[in-house]
Amino acid sequence: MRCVIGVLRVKCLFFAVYREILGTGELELELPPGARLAELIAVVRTRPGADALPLALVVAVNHEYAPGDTVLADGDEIAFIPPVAGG
Amino acid sequence: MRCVIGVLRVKCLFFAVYREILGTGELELELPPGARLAELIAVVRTRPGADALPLALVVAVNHEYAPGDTVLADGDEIAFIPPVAGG
Amino acid sequence: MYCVITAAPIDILEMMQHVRRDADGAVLLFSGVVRDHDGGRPVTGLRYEAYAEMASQKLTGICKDVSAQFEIGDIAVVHRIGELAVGEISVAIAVAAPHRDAAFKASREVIERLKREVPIWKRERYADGEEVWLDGTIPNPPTAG
Amino acid sequence: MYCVITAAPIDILEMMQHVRRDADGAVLLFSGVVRDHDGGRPVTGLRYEAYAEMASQKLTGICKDVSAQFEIGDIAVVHRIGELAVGEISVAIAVAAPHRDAAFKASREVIERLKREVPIWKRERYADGEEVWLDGTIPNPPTAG
Repeated sequence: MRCVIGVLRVKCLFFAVYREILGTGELELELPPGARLAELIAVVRTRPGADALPLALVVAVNHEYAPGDTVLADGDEIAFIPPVAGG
Repeated sequence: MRCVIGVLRVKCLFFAVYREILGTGELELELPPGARLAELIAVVRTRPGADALPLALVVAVNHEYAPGDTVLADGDEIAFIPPVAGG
Repeated sequence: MYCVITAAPIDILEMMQHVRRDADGAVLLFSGVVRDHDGGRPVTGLRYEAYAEMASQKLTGICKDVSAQFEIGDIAVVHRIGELAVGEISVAIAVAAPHRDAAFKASREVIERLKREVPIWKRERYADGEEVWLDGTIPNPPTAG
Repeated sequence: MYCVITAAPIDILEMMQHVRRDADGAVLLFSGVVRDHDGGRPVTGLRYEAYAEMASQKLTGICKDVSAQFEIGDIAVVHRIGELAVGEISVAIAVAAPHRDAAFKASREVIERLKREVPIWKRERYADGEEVWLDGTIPNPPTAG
């Protein structure tokens, strides 16, 4: 029997049109330890307005684009990246 | 019977290595009326040092590259153009 | 090499001087400038937003790749954020190289990858007062779901 | 559009400002710079000489051709003559265009044609004191004999 102690706290960043959709640029969210990126995204999708987010989301974990099965760590910075349009 | 009156006077310009070969940057030369560029070149080739000129010469008449059979006119500016190396 | 995201006007002379070394025979400066139209619609300005830390990191990665790919010397990239008027420079890329071919290829590669990969967004302001976040490019890496 | 042969230092900011119109989204500036080496031999400077009237005429013709060939706005070319030290700009080409692809292609075409067609010559000065007129390119038109 293992005891899971504590929670995983991550910072979520929303840019450009995603910030407008969700009405905020930043959220602190808590997840059970060992949670993967896909679980975090599922949580974000329950937020008010989130049904306007696209079906496919590009997300960066600590400044690197990351797939949904990425295991998150406490303190991670998770950025939701709308299609980019620099230049 | 026709009388040929007057002469054809042209200005020859020599640039870069050609100027050094011929020891001058500019020559006024006289040719019979109706002379062609090739005749002028033949005259230039009689100048001191001219045997160091290449066998094939690129020449511009009044700022346009011109072939040897170009008929010259009084007052033409004839420039002897060494291989170019701008940039 | 430097890659910067900044709200200040871009100093292109400084960039060119920074990248040039005595071994270089070519310096190429690409500037992206705010246009007064987009798809036929009059534009009065743009607002750029960036995920600055990641954007400068990504740009640095791109510049390192490009430096390994082409025979160039130094390279500098600056992307501006905030409100920009028509005619202002939004992005500048300075590349120095011993020979011009590498400079042209490297500059082109940097701007193409910047537009595909770097987390920067722009909101267009039209003459009629409307503002729209421009449709962008989905970065290559697999979507997270 | 302007094409100039000059003994004065090249003002690249002026060139970029001159070519840019509000419809342009890209300004590309190519600078040719005096290198400190050539084929492994240390170089201390260059002397450029031009047949100035013909050179600016040829450059104007090239710019007109390139403007017809690519979707660009304005274009400016300045080539310097006289004594240049390492690091000085010998030639600058500024091209503005609504979109970057045309700007890159036009800039490249101008410098390639300039090097093949325009009556300009350079004399290299080496560290050991020797000076040599550089081997150049025979312009395309048929030789006069």
